[in-house]
Amino acid sequence: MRVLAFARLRELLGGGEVHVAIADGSTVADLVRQLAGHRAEHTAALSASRVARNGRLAGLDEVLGEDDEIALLPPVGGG
Amino acid sequence: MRVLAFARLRELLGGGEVHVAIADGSTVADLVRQLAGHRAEHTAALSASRVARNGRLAGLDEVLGEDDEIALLPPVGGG
Amino acid sequence: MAALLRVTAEPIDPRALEALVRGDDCGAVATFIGVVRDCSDDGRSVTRLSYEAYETMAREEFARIAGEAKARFGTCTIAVAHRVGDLRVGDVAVVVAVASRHRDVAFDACRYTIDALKQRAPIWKKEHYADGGSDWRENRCAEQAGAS
Amino acid sequence: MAALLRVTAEPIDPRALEALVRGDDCGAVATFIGVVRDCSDDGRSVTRLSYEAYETMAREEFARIAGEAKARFGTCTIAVAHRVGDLRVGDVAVVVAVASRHRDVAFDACRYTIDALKQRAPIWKKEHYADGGSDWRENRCAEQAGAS
Repeated sequence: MRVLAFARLRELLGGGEVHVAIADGSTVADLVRQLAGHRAEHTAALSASRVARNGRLAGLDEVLGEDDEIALLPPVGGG
Repeated sequence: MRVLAFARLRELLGGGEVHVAIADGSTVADLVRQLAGHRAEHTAALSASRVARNGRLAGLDEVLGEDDEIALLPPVGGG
Repeated sequence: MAALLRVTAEPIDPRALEALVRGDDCGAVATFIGVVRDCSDDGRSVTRLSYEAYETMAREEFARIAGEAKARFGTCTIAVAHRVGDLRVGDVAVVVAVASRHRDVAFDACRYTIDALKQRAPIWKKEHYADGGSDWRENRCAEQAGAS
Repeated sequence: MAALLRVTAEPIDPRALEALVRGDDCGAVATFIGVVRDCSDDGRSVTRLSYEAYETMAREEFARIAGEAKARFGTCTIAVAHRVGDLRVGDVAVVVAVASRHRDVAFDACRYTIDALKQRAPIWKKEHYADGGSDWRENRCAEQAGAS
Protein backbone atom coordinates (compact mmCIF):
# COMPACT_ATOMS: atom_id res chain seq x y z
CA MET A 1 0.00 0.00 0.00
CA ARG A 2 0.86 3.65 -0.40
CA VAL A 3 2.14 5.48 2.69
CA LEU A 4 2.86 9.21 2.82
CA ALA A 5 5.70 10.25 5.11
CA PHE A 6 6.45 13.81 6.19
CA ALA A 7 9.29 15.78 7.68
CA ARG A 8 11.68 13.69 9.79
CA LEU A 9 9.90 10.48 8.81
CA ARG A 10 10.12 11.36 5.13
CA GLU A 11 13.88 11.67 5.52
CA LEU A 12 14.22 8.49 7.57
CA LEU A 13 12.10 6.40 5.21
CA GLY A 14 13.84 7.78 2.16
CA GLY A 15 10.92 9.50 0.48
CA GLY A 16 7.60 11.26 0.77
CA GLU A 17 5.75 8.26 -0.63
CA VAL A 18 6.72 4.72 0.24
CA HIS A 19 5.09 1.52 -0.89
CA VAL A 20 4.61 -1.24 1.63
CA ALA A 21 3.29 -4.75 1.12
CA ILE A 22 1.01 -5.64 4.04
CA ALA A 23 -0.70 -8.84 4.99
CA ASP A 24 -4.48 -9.03 4.80
CA GLY A 25 -6.07 -7.80 8.01
CA SER A 26 -3.06 -5.71 9.07
CA THR A 27 -3.76 -2.90 11.51
CA VAL A 28 -2.20 0.55 11.83
CA ALA A 29 0.00 -0.86 14.61
CA ASP A 30 1.20 -3.68 12.32
CA LEU A 31 2.11 -1.17 9.64
CA VAL A 32 4.02 1.00 12.10
CA ARG A 33 5.98 -2.02 13.38
CA GLN A 34 6.75 -3.06 9.83
CA LEU A 35 8.02 0.43 8.96
CA ALA A 36 10.14 0.65 12.11
CA GLY A 37 11.83 -2.69 11.41
CA HIS A 38 13.75 -2.83 14.70
CA ARG A 39 15.68 0.33 13.80
CA ALA A 40 15.95 2.48 16.93
CA GLU A 41 15.74 5.85 15.23
CA HIS A 42 12.76 4.81 13.12
CA THR A 43 11.00 3.35 16.15
CA ALA A 44 11.53 6.53 18.15
CA ALA A 45 10.33 8.79 15.36
CA LEU A 46 7.29 6.62 14.66
CA SER A 47 6.33 6.39 18.30
CA ALA A 48 6.36 10.20 18.54
CA SER A 49 4.13 10.44 15.47
CA ARG A 50 0.49 10.00 14.62
CA VAL A 51 -1.04 8.12 11.74
CA ALA A 52 -3.77 9.47 9.51
CA ARG A 53 -5.97 7.24 7.41
CA ASN A 54 -7.72 8.95 4.54
CA GLY A 55 -7.12 12.35 6.09
CA ARG A 56 -8.28 11.58 9.64
CA LEU A 57 -6.28 10.50 12.66
CA ALA A 58 -6.42 6.72 12.97
CA GLY A 59 -6.40 4.42 15.97
CA LEU A 60 -3.70 1.76 16.26
CA ASP A 61 -6.20 -1.09 16.00
CA GLU A 62 -7.86 0.06 12.79
CA VAL A 63 -7.63 -2.52 10.01
CA LEU A 64 -6.10 -1.22 6.81
CA GLY A 65 -7.49 -1.56 3.31
CA GLU A 66 -5.31 -1.67 0.22
CA ASP A 67 -6.82 1.59 -1.08
CA ASP A 68 -6.41 3.63 2.10
CA GLU A 69 -4.20 6.70 2.00
CA ILE A 70 -2.05 6.39 5.08
CA ALA A 71 0.05 9.33 6.27
CA LEU A 72 2.73 9.39 8.95
CA LEU A 73 2.58 12.66 10.89
CA PRO A 74 5.48 13.65 13.16
CA PRO A 75 4.80 16.42 15.72
CA VAL A 76 3.74 19.46 13.74
CA GLY A 77 5.60 22.77 13.45
CA GLY A 78 3.53 24.99 11.19
CA GLY A 79 2.98 28.72 11.53
CA MET B 1 -7.10 83.98 23.11
CA ARG B 2 -7.12 81.20 20.53
CA VAL B 3 -9.48 78.29 21.10
CA LEU B 4 -9.62 75.17 18.93
CA ALA B 5 -13.03 73.57 18.56
CA PHE B 6 -13.69 70.13 17.11
CA ALA B 7 -16.58 68.14 15.72
CA ARG B 8 -19.99 69.21 17.04
CA LEU B 9 -18.46 72.16 18.90
CA ARG B 10 -16.64 73.32 15.79
CA GLU B 11 -19.97 73.44 13.99
CA LEU B 12 -21.79 75.16 16.87
CA LEU B 13 -19.08 77.78 17.36
CA GLY B 14 -18.83 78.43 13.65
CA GLY B 15 -15.23 77.37 13.07
CA GLY B 16 -12.29 75.23 14.07
CA GLU B 17 -10.46 78.18 15.55
CA VAL B 18 -12.25 80.90 17.47
CA HIS B 19 -10.75 83.94 19.13
CA VAL B 20 -12.04 84.93 22.55
CA ALA B 21 -11.18 87.97 24.64
CA ILE B 22 -10.87 86.86 28.28
CA ALA B 23 -10.36 88.84 31.46
CA ASP B 24 -7.06 88.48 33.31
CA GLY B 25 -7.17 85.57 35.74
CA SER B 26 -9.94 83.72 33.87
CA THR B 27 -10.19 80.00 34.49
CA VAL B 28 -11.16 77.15 32.18
CA ALA B 29 -14.65 77.28 33.74
CA ASP B 30 -14.91 81.01 32.96
CA LEU B 31 -13.96 80.39 29.35
CA VAL B 32 -16.51 77.60 29.00
CA ARG B 33 -19.26 79.81 30.45
CA GLN B 34 -18.28 82.61 28.11
CA LEU B 35 -18.38 80.29 25.08
CA ALA B 36 -21.76 78.87 26.11
CA GLY B 37 -23.31 82.33 26.49
CA HIS B 38 -26.65 81.07 27.86
CA ARG B 39 -27.37 79.15 24.64
CA ALA B 40 -28.87 75.78 25.58
CA GLU B 41 -27.33 73.73 22.78
CA HIS B 42 -23.89 75.22 23.37
CA THR B 43 -24.15 74.66 27.10
CA ALA B 44 -25.15 71.02 26.61
CA ALA B 45 -22.37 70.33 24.11
CA LEU B 46 -19.74 72.03 26.26
CA SER B 47 -20.83 70.23 29.40
CA ALA B 48 -20.41 66.88 27.60
CA SER B 49 -16.92 67.90 26.47
CA ARG B 50 -13.47 68.12 27.95
CA VAL B 51 -10.99 70.97 27.66
CA ALA B 52 -7.33 70.52 26.81
CA ARG B 53 -4.75 73.14 27.59
CA ASN B 54 -1.55 72.87 25.60
CA GLY B 55 -2.34 69.29 24.64
CA ARG B 56 -3.27 67.95 28.08
CA LEU B 57 -6.67 67.65 29.73
CA ALA B 58 -7.25 70.68 31.95
CA GLY B 59 -9.12 71.12 35.21
CA LEU B 60 -11.95 73.65 35.40
CA ASP B 61 -10.14 75.80 37.94
CA GLU B 62 -6.92 76.19 35.95
CA VAL B 63 -6.08 79.82 35.21
CA LEU B 64 -5.55 80.58 31.54
CA GLY B 65 -2.65 82.45 29.99
CA GLU B 66 -2.95 84.45 26.79
CA ASP B 67 -0.52 82.09 24.98
CA ASP B 68 -2.20 78.81 25.96
CA GLU B 69 -3.56 76.60 23.22
CA ILE B 70 -7.02 75.64 24.42
CA ALA B 71 -8.95 72.89 22.68
CA LEU B 72 -12.58 71.88 23.17
CA LEU B 73 -12.96 68.11 22.93
CA PRO B 74 -16.41 66.55 22.54
CA PRO B 75 -16.74 62.82 23.24
CA VAL B 76 -14.38 61.06 20.85
CA GLY B 77 -15.32 58.72 18.04
CA GLY B 78 -12.10 57.65 16.37
CA GLY B 79 -11.24 54.23 15.00
CA MET C 1 11.43 54.08 15.92
CA ALA C 2 9.42 52.44 18.65
CA ALA C 3 6.05 54.16 18.23
CA LEU C 4 4.54 56.13 15.41
CA LEU C 5 1.21 57.79 14.77
CA ARG C 6 0.20 59.17 11.43
CA VAL C 7 -2.91 61.24 10.88
CA THR C 8 -3.47 61.48 7.17
CA ALA C 9 -6.01 62.53 4.57
CA GLU C 10 -4.51 60.03 2.11
CA PRO C 11 -5.49 56.35 1.78
CA ILE C 12 -3.65 54.14 4.27
CA ASP C 13 -1.52 51.23 3.11
CA PRO C 14 -1.44 48.66 5.93
CA ARG C 15 1.59 46.96 4.34
CA ALA C 16 3.63 50.17 4.55
CA LEU C 17 2.79 50.40 8.24
CA GLU C 18 3.81 46.77 8.78
CA ALA C 19 7.08 47.40 6.96
CA LEU C 20 7.81 50.18 9.44
CA VAL C 21 7.44 47.92 12.46
CA ARG C 22 9.00 44.71 11.17
CA GLY C 23 12.55 43.66 11.89
CA ASP C 24 14.57 40.44 11.49
CA ASP C 25 13.98 39.51 15.12
CA CYS C 26 10.19 39.85 14.77
CA GLY C 27 8.34 36.60 14.25
CA ALA C 28 4.85 38.03 14.56
CA VAL C 29 2.92 40.96 13.18
CA ALA C 30 -0.64 41.60 14.32
CA THR C 31 -2.56 44.15 12.31
CA PHE C 32 -5.97 45.63 12.95
CA ILE C 33 -7.78 47.38 10.12
CA GLY C 34 -10.88 49.41 10.83
CA VAL C 35 -13.07 49.74 7.77
CA VAL C 36 -16.04 51.99 7.08
CA ARG C 37 -19.20 49.86 7.32
CA ASP C 38 -22.38 50.37 5.35
CA CYS C 39 -24.42 50.34 8.52
CA SER C 40 -24.21 52.23 11.81
CA ASP C 41 -24.28 50.57 15.23
CA ASP C 42 -27.96 51.47 15.49
CA GLY C 43 -28.77 50.04 12.08
CA ARG C 44 -28.91 53.14 9.87
CA SER C 45 -27.62 52.88 6.32
CA VAL C 46 -24.31 54.77 6.08
CA THR C 47 -23.07 56.33 2.84
CA ARG C 48 -19.91 58.03 4.08
CA LEU C 49 -18.05 59.21 7.16
CA SER C 50 -15.99 62.26 7.97
CA TYR C 51 -13.21 62.14 10.53
CA GLU C 52 -11.36 65.00 12.15
CA ALA C 53 -8.50 64.95 14.63
CA TYR C 54 -6.63 67.19 17.04
CA GLU C 55 -3.42 65.91 15.65
CA THR C 56 -0.78 67.15 18.09
CA MET C 57 -2.71 65.83 21.06
CA ALA C 58 -3.57 62.57 19.27
CA ARG C 59 0.13 61.99 18.77
CA GLU C 60 0.86 62.52 22.48
CA GLU C 61 -2.02 60.28 23.51
CA PHE C 62 -0.78 57.55 21.19
CA ALA C 63 2.72 57.79 22.65
CA ARG C 64 1.24 57.24 26.10
CA ILE C 65 -0.87 54.30 24.93
CA ALA C 66 2.10 52.66 23.19
CA GLY C 67 4.14 53.06 26.37
CA GLU C 68 1.39 51.42 28.41
CA ALA C 69 1.09 48.53 25.94
CA LYS C 70 4.82 47.81 26.11
CA ALA C 71 4.87 48.01 29.89
CA ARG C 72 1.95 45.57 30.12
CA PHE C 73 2.71 43.07 27.39
CA GLY C 74 6.40 43.24 26.52
CA THR C 75 8.77 44.43 23.83
CA CYS C 76 7.10 45.35 20.57
CA THR C 77 6.98 48.04 17.93
CA ILE C 78 3.67 49.77 17.29
CA ALA C 79 2.52 52.00 14.46
CA VAL C 80 -0.88 53.56 13.90
CA ALA C 81 -2.36 55.43 10.97
CA HIS C 82 -5.74 57.17 11.11
CA ARG C 83 -7.54 58.76 8.19
CA VAL C 84 -9.15 62.17 8.41
CA GLY C 85 -11.51 63.80 5.93
CA ASP C 86 -14.25 62.11 3.92
CA LEU C 87 -14.34 58.32 3.69
CA ARG C 88 -16.67 55.99 1.86
CA VAL C 89 -17.94 52.51 2.68
CA GLY C 90 -15.05 50.06 2.41
CA ASP C 91 -12.35 52.68 2.99
CA VAL C 92 -9.75 51.97 5.66
CA ALA C 93 -10.24 54.38 8.58
CA VAL C 94 -7.53 53.16 10.94
CA VAL C 95 -4.69 50.66 10.98
CA VAL C 96 -2.74 49.43 14.01
CA ALA C 97 0.32 47.30 13.23
CA VAL C 98 2.37 45.66 15.97
CA ALA C 99 5.50 43.58 15.50
CA SER C 100 7.03 41.46 18.20
CA ARG C 101 9.18 38.44 18.71
CA HIS C 102 6.21 36.29 19.65
CA ARG C 103 2.57 36.44 18.74
CA ASP C 104 1.01 36.82 22.18
CA VAL C 105 2.67 40.20 22.68
CA ALA C 106 1.72 41.34 19.18
CA PHE C 107 -1.96 40.37 19.60
CA ASP C 108 -2.28 41.83 23.09
CA ALA C 109 -0.56 45.10 22.24
CA CYS C 110 -2.54 45.51 19.02
CA ARG C 111 -5.84 45.03 20.76
CA TYR C 112 -4.93 47.25 23.68
CA THR C 113 -3.83 50.01 21.34
CA ILE C 114 -6.99 50.09 19.22
CA ASP C 115 -9.22 49.84 22.31
CA ALA C 116 -7.39 52.70 24.04
CA LEU C 117 -7.24 54.85 20.91
CA LYS C 118 -10.97 54.57 20.47
CA GLN C 119 -11.50 55.65 24.07
CA ARG C 120 -8.90 58.36 24.36
CA ALA C 121 -7.57 59.74 21.07
CA PRO C 122 -8.99 63.18 20.18
CA ILE C 123 -10.52 62.01 16.91
CA TRP C 124 -14.14 62.49 15.87
CA LYS C 125 -16.43 60.78 13.43
CA LYS C 126 -19.50 62.11 11.65
CA GLU C 127 -21.74 59.56 9.99
CA HIS C 128 -23.69 60.53 6.89
CA TYR C 129 -26.82 58.47 6.25
CA ALA C 130 -28.65 57.31 3.17
CA ASP C 131 -31.72 59.27 4.36
CA GLY C 132 -29.73 62.52 4.15
CA GLY C 133 -29.14 62.97 7.88
CA SER C 134 -25.80 63.02 9.68
CA ASP C 135 -24.57 62.69 13.23
CA TRP C 136 -21.38 62.97 15.28
CA ARG C 137 -20.95 59.53 16.80
CA GLU C 138 -19.14 58.89 20.03
CA ASN C 139 -17.54 55.60 20.99
CA ARG C 140 -19.11 53.79 23.89
CA CYS C 141 -17.16 55.24 26.74
CA ALA C 142 -15.12 54.34 29.73
CA GLU C 143 -14.51 57.40 31.97
CA GLN C 144 -15.87 60.67 30.62
CA ALA C 145 -15.57 63.83 32.72
CA GLY C 146 -17.68 66.80 31.74
CA ALA C 147 -15.95 70.18 31.38
CA SER C 148 -18.60 72.32 32.98
CA MET D 1 -16.78 31.73 0.80
CA ALA D 2 -16.69 31.49 4.57
CA ALA D 3 -13.35 29.74 5.11
CA LEU D 4 -10.35 29.27 2.90
CA LEU D 5 -6.94 27.67 3.30
CA ARG D 6 -4.21 28.08 0.77
CA VAL D 7 -0.96 26.14 0.90
CA THR D 8 1.43 27.73 -1.52
CA ALA D 9 5.07 27.80 -2.59
CA GLU D 10 4.65 31.40 -3.76
CA PRO D 11 5.09 34.53 -1.62
CA ILE D 12 1.92 35.41 0.31
CA ASP D 13 0.26 38.78 -0.08
CA PRO D 14 -1.64 39.53 3.14
CA ARG D 15 -3.64 42.24 1.36
CA ALA D 16 -4.99 39.73 -1.14
CA LEU D 17 -6.13 37.53 1.72
CA GLU D 18 -7.81 40.48 3.44
CA ALA D 19 -9.56 41.38 0.19
CA LEU D 20 -11.01 37.85 0.12
CA VAL D 21 -12.57 38.17 3.56
CA ARG D 22 -13.73 41.79 3.52
CA GLY D 23 -17.27 42.89 2.75
CA ASP D 24 -19.27 46.11 3.12
CA ASP D 25 -20.73 44.95 6.41
CA CYS D 26 -17.29 44.26 7.91
CA GLY D 27 -15.97 46.99 10.15
CA ALA D 28 -12.95 45.09 11.38
CA VAL D 29 -10.18 43.01 9.90
CA ALA D 30 -7.62 41.35 12.17
CA THR D 31 -4.59 39.92 10.44
CA PHE D 32 -1.79 37.82 11.85
CA ILE D 33 1.43 37.52 9.90
CA GLY D 34 4.03 34.97 10.93
CA VAL D 35 7.48 35.93 9.73
CA VAL D 36 10.72 33.93 9.61
CA ARG D 37 12.93 35.14 12.45
CA ASP D 38 16.72 35.25 12.44
CA CYS D 39 16.84 33.34 15.70
CA SER D 40 15.28 30.09 16.92
CA ASP D 41 13.38 29.73 20.19
CA ASP D 42 16.51 28.29 21.77
CA GLY D 43 18.70 31.13 20.55
CA ARG D 44 20.38 29.61 17.49
CA SER D 45 21.05 31.83 14.48
CA VAL D 46 18.66 30.85 11.69
CA THR D 47 19.49 31.38 8.02
CA ARG D 48 16.43 29.78 6.42
CA LEU D 49 13.47 27.49 7.01
CA SER D 50 11.79 24.81 4.98
CA TYR D 51 8.11 24.01 5.42
CA GLU D 52 6.18 21.05 4.16
CA ALA D 53 2.49 20.25 4.45
CA TYR D 54 0.04 17.40 4.06
CA GLU D 55 -2.19 19.67 2.11
CA THR D 56 -5.47 17.78 1.83
CA MET D 57 -5.55 17.09 5.55
CA ALA D 58 -4.41 20.62 6.40
CA ARG D 59 -7.39 21.93 4.48
CA GLU D 60 -9.80 19.69 6.42
CA GLU D 61 -8.22 20.63 9.73
CA PHE D 62 -8.51 24.31 8.88
CA ALA D 63 -12.20 23.91 8.00
CA ARG D 64 -12.76 22.35 11.43
CA ILE D 65 -10.83 25.14 13.18
CA ALA D 66 -12.71 27.86 11.31
CA GLY D 67 -16.00 26.23 12.29
CA GLU D 68 -14.94 26.15 15.94
CA ALA D 69 -13.88 29.81 15.84
CA LYS D 70 -17.24 30.89 14.45
CA ALA D 71 -19.17 28.79 16.95
CA ARG D 72 -17.19 30.31 19.82
CA PHE D 73 -16.82 33.93 18.81
CA GLY D 74 -19.50 34.79 16.26
CA THR D 75 -20.00 35.52 12.60
CA CYS D 76 -16.80 36.16 10.69
CA THR D 77 -14.95 35.21 7.54
CA ILE D 78 -11.55 33.56 7.88
CA ALA D 79 -8.80 32.94 5.36
CA VAL D 80 -5.38 31.38 5.89
CA ALA D 81 -2.37 31.08 3.65
CA HIS D 82 0.70 29.02 4.58
CA ARG D 83 3.95 28.90 2.65
CA VAL D 84 5.75 25.68 1.88
CA GLY D 85 9.27 25.19 0.51
CA ASP D 86 12.33 27.24 1.35
CA LEU D 87 11.94 30.56 3.17
CA ARG D 88 14.49 33.12 4.25
CA VAL D 89 14.61 35.46 7.23
CA GLY D 90 11.90 38.09 6.84
CA ASP D 91 9.73 35.98 4.55
CA VAL D 92 6.07 35.61 5.45
CA ALA D 93 5.38 32.01 6.51
CA VAL D 94 1.69 32.24 7.40
CA VAL D 95 -1.13 34.76 7.27
CA VAL D 96 -4.49 34.55 9.01
CA ALA D 97 -7.02 37.23 8.01
CA VAL D 98 -10.40 37.52 9.72
CA ALA D 99 -13.12 40.01 8.87
CA SER D 100 -16.10 40.66 11.06
CA ARG D 101 -18.65 43.29 11.86
CA HIS D 102 -16.92 44.17 15.13
CA ARG D 103 -13.34 43.94 16.25
CA ASP D 104 -13.71 41.62 19.24
CA VAL D 105 -14.86 38.76 17.04
CA ALA D 106 -12.11 39.45 14.49
CA PHE D 107 -9.35 39.50 17.13
CA ASP D 108 -10.62 36.43 18.98
CA ALA D 109 -11.16 34.34 15.85
CA CYS D 110 -7.78 35.34 14.40
CA ARG D 111 -5.93 34.35 17.53
CA TYR D 112 -7.85 31.13 17.97
CA THR D 113 -7.17 30.16 14.36
CA ILE D 114 -3.40 30.70 14.46
CA ASP D 115 -3.10 28.99 17.85
CA ALA D 116 -5.08 25.96 16.67
CA LEU D 117 -3.31 25.76 13.33
CA LYS D 118 0.04 25.68 15.06
CA GLN D 119 -1.16 22.85 17.27
CA ARG D 120 -3.10 20.80 14.78
CA ALA D 121 -2.36 21.49 11.12
CA PRO D 122 -0.18 18.83 9.47
CA ILE D 123 2.59 21.26 8.55
CA TRP D 124 6.25 20.84 9.43
CA LYS D 125 9.20 23.19 9.75
CA LYS D 126 12.90 22.51 9.40
CA GLU D 127 15.24 25.19 10.68
CA HIS D 128 18.61 25.66 9.02
CA TYR D 129 21.26 27.26 11.20
CA ALA D 130 24.20 29.56 10.57
CA ASP D 131 26.51 26.83 11.96
CA GLY D 132 25.43 24.48 9.16
CA GLY D 133 23.10 22.29 11.23
CA SER D 134 19.39 21.81 10.76
CA ASP D 135 16.50 20.45 12.77
CA TRP D 136 12.80 19.64 12.44
CA ARG D 137 11.14 21.85 15.03
CA GLU D 138 7.88 21.03 16.68
CA ASN D 139 5.53 23.55 18.21
CA ARG D 140 5.09 23.34 21.93
CA CYS D 141 2.21 20.98 22.17
CA ALA D 142 -1.17 20.47 23.67
CA GLU D 143 -2.40 16.85 23.36
CA GLN D 144 -0.04 14.57 21.49
CA ALA D 145 -0.85 10.88 21.19
CA GLY D 146 1.90 8.56 20.07
CA ALA D 147 1.13 6.18 17.19
CA SER D 148 2.91 3.18 18.55
